[in-house]
Order: sequence, then structure tokens, then C-alpha cells
Amino acid sequence: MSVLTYGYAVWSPIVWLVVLVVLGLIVLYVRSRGQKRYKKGTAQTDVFISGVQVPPAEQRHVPAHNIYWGFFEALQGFYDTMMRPHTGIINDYILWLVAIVTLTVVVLVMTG
Amino acid sequence: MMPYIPYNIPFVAVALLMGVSLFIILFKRNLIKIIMGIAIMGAAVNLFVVALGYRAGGVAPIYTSTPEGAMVLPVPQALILTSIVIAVSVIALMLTMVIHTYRHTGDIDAKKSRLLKG
Amino acid sequence: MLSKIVRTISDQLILFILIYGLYIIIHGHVTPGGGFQGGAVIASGVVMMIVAFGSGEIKKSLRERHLSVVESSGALIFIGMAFAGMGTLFFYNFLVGTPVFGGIPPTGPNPGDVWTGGVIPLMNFGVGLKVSAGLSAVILAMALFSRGEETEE
Amino acid sequence: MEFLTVHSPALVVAVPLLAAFITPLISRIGNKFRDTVNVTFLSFAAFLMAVLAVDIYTSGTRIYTFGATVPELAIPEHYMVPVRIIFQVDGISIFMGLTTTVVALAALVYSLQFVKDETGQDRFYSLFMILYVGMVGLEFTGDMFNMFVFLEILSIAGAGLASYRVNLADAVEGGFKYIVISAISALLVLFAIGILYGEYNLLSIAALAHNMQFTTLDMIALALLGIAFVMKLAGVPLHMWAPDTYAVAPAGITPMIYTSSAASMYALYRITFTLYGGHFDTTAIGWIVIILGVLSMFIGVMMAIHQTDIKRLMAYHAISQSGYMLLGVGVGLAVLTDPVALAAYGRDAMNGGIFHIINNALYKGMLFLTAEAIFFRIGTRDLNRMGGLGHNMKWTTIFFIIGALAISGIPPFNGFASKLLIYESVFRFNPLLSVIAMFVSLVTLASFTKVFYSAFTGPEMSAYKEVREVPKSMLIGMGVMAAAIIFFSIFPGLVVNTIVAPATNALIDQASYINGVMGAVP
Repeated sequence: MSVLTYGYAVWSPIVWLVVLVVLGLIVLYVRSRGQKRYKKGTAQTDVFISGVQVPPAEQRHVPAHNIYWGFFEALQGFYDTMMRPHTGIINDYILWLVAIVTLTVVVLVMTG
Repeated sequence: MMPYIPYNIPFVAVALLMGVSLFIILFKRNLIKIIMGIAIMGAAVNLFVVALGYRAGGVAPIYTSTPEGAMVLPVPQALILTSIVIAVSVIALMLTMVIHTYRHTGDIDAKKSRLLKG
Repeated sequence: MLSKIVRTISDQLILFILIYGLYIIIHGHVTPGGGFQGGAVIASGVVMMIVAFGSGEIKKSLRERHLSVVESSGALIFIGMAFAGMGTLFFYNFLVGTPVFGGIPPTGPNPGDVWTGGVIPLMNFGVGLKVSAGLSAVILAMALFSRGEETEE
Repeated sequence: MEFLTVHSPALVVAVPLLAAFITPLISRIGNKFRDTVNVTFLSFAAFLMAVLAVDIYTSGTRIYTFGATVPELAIPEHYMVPVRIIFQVDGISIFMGLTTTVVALAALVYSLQFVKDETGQDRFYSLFMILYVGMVGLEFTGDMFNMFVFLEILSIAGAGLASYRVNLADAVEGGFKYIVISAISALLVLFAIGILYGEYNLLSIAALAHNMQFTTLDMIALALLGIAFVMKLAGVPLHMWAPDTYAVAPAGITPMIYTSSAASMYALYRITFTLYGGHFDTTAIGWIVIILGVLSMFIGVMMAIHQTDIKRLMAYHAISQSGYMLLGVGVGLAVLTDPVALAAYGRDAMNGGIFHIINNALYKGMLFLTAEAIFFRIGTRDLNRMGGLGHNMKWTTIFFIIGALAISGIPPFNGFASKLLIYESVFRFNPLLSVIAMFVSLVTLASFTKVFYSAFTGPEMSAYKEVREVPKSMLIGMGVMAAAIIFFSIFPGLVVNTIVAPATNALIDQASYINGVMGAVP
């Protein structure tokens, strides 16, 4: 019931979950063999940024527009091009519709 | 084929109306004018379907006082009646929204009153 | 509010408009017309009253909540007729052949027999109620909107 | 029971319609009573849908002719063609109907608390029911003109609901854009119906498919119909209305409008497979669908990762996921005339695409609900101003994680199962398409990580100290969808064999659809 069979292979979530649980147990076992010197609430767990004064926890949260900053910086040109058609003006939406309908009519009449 | 020319006049009108409505919808930024464009486009489509049902020399499809002769097709007329009813409600809804837009932004220009983009 | 002449004439004319609208609704199954057209005629009468007297005056006598109730009852009549045919099939014309609206409209030149058509006249009546109340409510709401008032809930 | 089975196709549409009409009357008695009645009616419709589904999966396509003496009497005596209004419900129709019903139930339960303090609640519930009727009608109908009518019904109800919160300026704008594009695409559909009617004097889909000549005019009608439905389902480059509308619609309505886009996708498949299938080389239209799908996937996800408005971000993901469905079914369409390729990978690609419709309706719907739960509590959709909400909204966080993992195609969730089918079968068709699909999945995961990080994790913000978990009925609405997602994740084989494979067969097997109506005609 849970096995999905298709042309070339099978996908079984149950087997996948069993494997996941076994792997998790192995990881937990390895972790339990580690050293036990870690103590909560001491200087061991404090944030350390090369001696700079660390801001309080609330200001450390990175707002959404800074996430993946480098990715957007690298793709600046792509996003500039992408933003140009997304004007938010209803007339432009209809212009796209008319253009695509015309294109499709031409393609289908040529090939059909 | 001279005799057939008059029967094509409705279709010429359909093309003209369609062109006018597309011009309005594509190039006029006033929201009320866009609604007018949609109404004209609806009229064009309605005229197209009704004109398809016309039979040369046909009479109105009313059974109670019909003279002899071919009737025009009643089905397209019934369809278009439904389409007109729908068009009424769509246009009423759009006008209400334009009133609200005007209240909120003080403008009914599609470019100046937009808040959502990108 | 327009001049006294317009108001008086509108007052007289509204009766004829209502009767004409009802005529179109009731004869919907034998002549051109029907629920929507008749309802639109009645709503146009309401438009005339709004133009003549102003929406503030009309609002006192024509409540939107009442219109909403009438609209719903019209829709209920329509779908109720459809449900009533369920003995055979949904939308089955179960009245044909019975003494109530039982006949089939005769063809050929004749004045038109209203007592025919099965459930169709009743459905036309439901649609007429719904359209007249619905369109009146839309127009009234828009008239009040453009004066800057909100409609009551 | 026998009575219900016979009449279920009509009752599924009629019962919610009845609820829509009595809502303004019974709301006098009390809001609580009205809510109960609405939930009862929709539950009854869901029960009828289940009865109908069981009947169809055991005994095949159902035909319901309105106003006839027996349901199967599609063609009256002394006639050669069907003239009455027909509901023709086959595998794909009932599949879409089940999807719609699950989403509608969850959305209605969720909305009970959400609209509690708003004005005009009667209209909300009436329009909600009418929207449901429009979708189910579009999925069940057997003739072209009613397809147009139901399309308009769902557009009007959807637009009215999208701008339900008229006190917000952007809500009105989103609703206006939706109604304008809906009106214009519906007029294109009507124009195409006019062309087909003028040519063949027919409206029934089966009869039209039976007589189709594939002339130039037919090709123009196909282009108009296809692109109009692509506009309604928000395929790139006709997608720009979707973020505007999805972002501003109230909670509960966004999943419904998204599902109505899926209904438009059903209409596109119905047109291309059933109406124009058969003896026509569908490679060109198949490639058009594939190209639209790939564009939707790629541009949708690239725009999504850029957004900072949580609902706009999810709306762009909705566009991107629609691309997967178009891609999967488009591959099936492109190889429809090639039996070898169809058996080798076309069927699997279509299974994947169709399975993705229901998966996506579930997890995308649930993600929209979680986004709106956040909006309900903190009053903003701006991701920049969120943070640390996981501290107080634990259930919402859990539901969000389930949805985000499912949409990103992380095993063992159901999104992975359907995407796996698409990847592997599309790879056989054209490896490049499969690589693009996998890349899109990766970016999806990245952008949901962004949402999860900026909204739920992090220290507790001082502004949101008082934020509480959303009310119970909203949690139930999300919970229904989460339960369905987990069920679909654990039993993908059951789902694909029971409901997806019949849907694929129904699309491919055009002859049996035609015979269902035209069987009596020599």
C-alpha cells in the first residue's frame, strides 16, 4: 500500500523512515561517546565575535531582506530584468495575455 | 459573391469593436475606462455569437405567433442572454471595487493607485 | 432630489413600470422575456425613484436587509423547484401533465396561454424576485456609496 | 443510499448552492446557528462527493442529464446530439472534486474564527459556498457553455471574497485585478465557444470531440481556450495577477482561489486531451504546455526567493508548483500519439503531474493558512518585522515545518513522491527539463528556510511577547490538511493506484469519454 511502483524503480516511505531511524540511532550512539565537558550557562556557551561587544539577543536576528544577500547581489542583473515586467499595472497584464494568445495562434496554425 | 456581403457586416462590426476594446484596455490607465473596454469586448463577443445564429430571411424563434419560414437559431440567443446577465454582475462588482479604490487612494489611475508590485 | 414635476410623474409612472415588469416575468415562458428581463425592468423603476427623490429618501423605505431577504427567497424558489423534481431527476419538469400549469405552450398564432409550461413560470417568478431585489440593492448601495455613506448591515 | 448515489452528481452542486441561498435568511437566528448550518451542508456535500467517488471507482464514468427521465439519457429520443445540460463525471473530474472538497472543508473550518469580528459575514459564507459550487461545476460539467458559466461563477465569487476586507486598500486592488483578468479570459473562452458552435452547431464536449475536424478555425479556438485557462491558472508569463490577489485575500480564501486555479488547470487538460485529443498530433500544444510549465517553475521560484512579504512569497511558490503540474502533464500530452513512449514514461509523468495537483493543494493551502495565522496574530505580512514567533505559536510552527518540507520535496513527504515521478519520467523525455525541475526544488527549500528562519526562529521579540496561539478552529483547519499530508506521505502507492491512475486513464482514454454520451448514435 505504501510502496509506489513506477516504470523503473520503487519508492517506499516506510523503508525510508526505518533507514532514517536506524541512522539516527547510530548518530545518537556516536554522540553519546563524546566528551562530557560541555556546561550550560558558563562562558563556554557565550557568543564570541573577535572580542567585539555582542549586541543583545533581540538585535541579533537577521531580517529577511538580508538573508541570501550575496545571492541577490550576484544576480543583480537578472533581478533587474525580472522586475521590469512586474509593474503591477493591470494594462500590462492584459498586454502579456494578448501577446501570448497571438503567439500561440501563430504557432498552432503553422504546425496544426 | 455579391449577395453574401451583407451577412458579413456583423463580423466586421465584431472586429471593430474588438479592436476598440483592446485599444482601450491596453492603453488607457483610467480604471473606469478599463471597465468600459471590458464591456465593449463583451458586446463584441455577444454580437459574434448572436450573428452566428442568424439564418437568411429567418423569423424570430417565438412559437406562439410564428409566421411560416425558417427561424433564426434560438440557442445562441439563450447563451448570450446568460452571458449578458453575467456581464451585468461582473461590471457591477468592478465598479464597486473602483469606488473603494478611489476612497482609499484618491485616484483611479491604474499606475498611480497601485500598491502591489514586484 | 429633483423638481416637483419630476417627482410627481415618477410617483405615477412607477406603478406602470412595476406592472410592465411583472407582465414580462409572468409571460416569460410564452413570449420573449423572463425573470431576468422583468426583474431588470423593475429595478430600472427603482433607479428612476432614486434619481427623482435622491438615495437618502429611498433608503428610508427600501431597506437593504429586506431586499437581501427577498433576493434569497427568489433564489430559494428557483432551486426549490429544481429539488422538487428530484422524484425523477434534478430540474425535472414534474408539473407537466398535471392540472397546475400542466399544458404545453401551443404553437402557431395565438395570444399565449400563461397556464402552461410546468415549473418554468414558477422558476421565472423566482428569478424575477431575485433579479429585481438584487439589482435594486446593487444600485441603491452604489448610490449611497457615491454620497459617501455606508450601507447598514 | 441508492437515491443518494443516483443523484450525487447534481446534489454535490445543489446542496452548497442551497446553503448559499439560505445563509442570509437564517443568519437572523444567530451567527452560531448559521456557522453550524454551513459546516453541516458542506460536510454533507463532502459525504456525497465520497459516495460519488466510490461509485465511480467501482463502476466507471457517471453521466447525469438534468431534467431528463433517466440520468443516462444524454441524447433524447428523435435527436442525434445531446441538447440537455449534462454532468459527465469521470476519473479526473472526481479527482479534482475530491481535492476541492478537502480544501474547502479545511478552509471553511479555519474561516469560522477568522471572520468572527468582521462585518458582512453572511456574504462571506454565501460567496464561499458559491465559489465551491463554481469549482465543482467546472470540474463536472459536460458541455462547453456551462464551463464558461461556472468559470464566471467562480471568478465573481473569488473576486468578491479576495477583496472581502475592503477596509484594506490593497485588498480592493487585488480583487480588482483578479476580476479584470478573469472577465477577459472568460470572454476569450466565450469567443472560442462561439467559433466551435458556429462550426459544428454543438456545445457538448463529447459531441464536439466526436465531430472535430482540426481546421484552422479549430486551432484558433484551441489557442484562445488554452491561453485563457493558462491565464486563470497563473502560468508564467501570465502570472502577475496571482501574487497580488493571493497576498491580499483573507485566510481560507487564498487556498480556495488557489484550488480554483487548479480547476482551471483541469479545464486546460480537458480541452487539450479530450476535446482536441484523438487523431491530432498534440506535440506542438504539448511543447507549449511544457515551455509554459518550465518558465513557471523557474521564474516563479526565482521571484519567490526575492520577496519579503510572506504571502507574496508563497504565491510565487504556488506559480512555481503549477509549473510542475504543467510539465508532468505536458510531457504526457507531447507523447500522446506515440504509444511506446506513452507506456514507457508518458503515463508516469502524467501520474506525477496529477498527483502533484492534490499534494500541492494540500500543502500549499496549509502554508497559506499558517501565513494568515501569523497575520491574524501580529497584523503584518512583512517578513522583515517578524521573528521568534516559534516561541508562542508552537502548533503553527509545526504545521509550517510539515508544509515547508513537503513543498520542497524532502522525503518522506508526499511532495517528494510526486516530484520523483516527474523527475524520473521527464528525464527520459528530455534530461535538461528534469535538471531544471530539481534546481527549482532546491531553491524552493532555500526560500522556505528563509521564511522559517526570519519568522519562527530567533530570540523572542519584545513586540510579540503577548502573541498567543491562534484559536482552536483555525488549528483544526490546518490540522485537517496536515493529517491529509501525512496520510498521503505514508501511503503514496495507495493514493496513486486508487485515485491518480484512474484520472490519468480518463485523460488518455478519449474514446470512452465520447462513448459515454455519443454511445447510442451510430
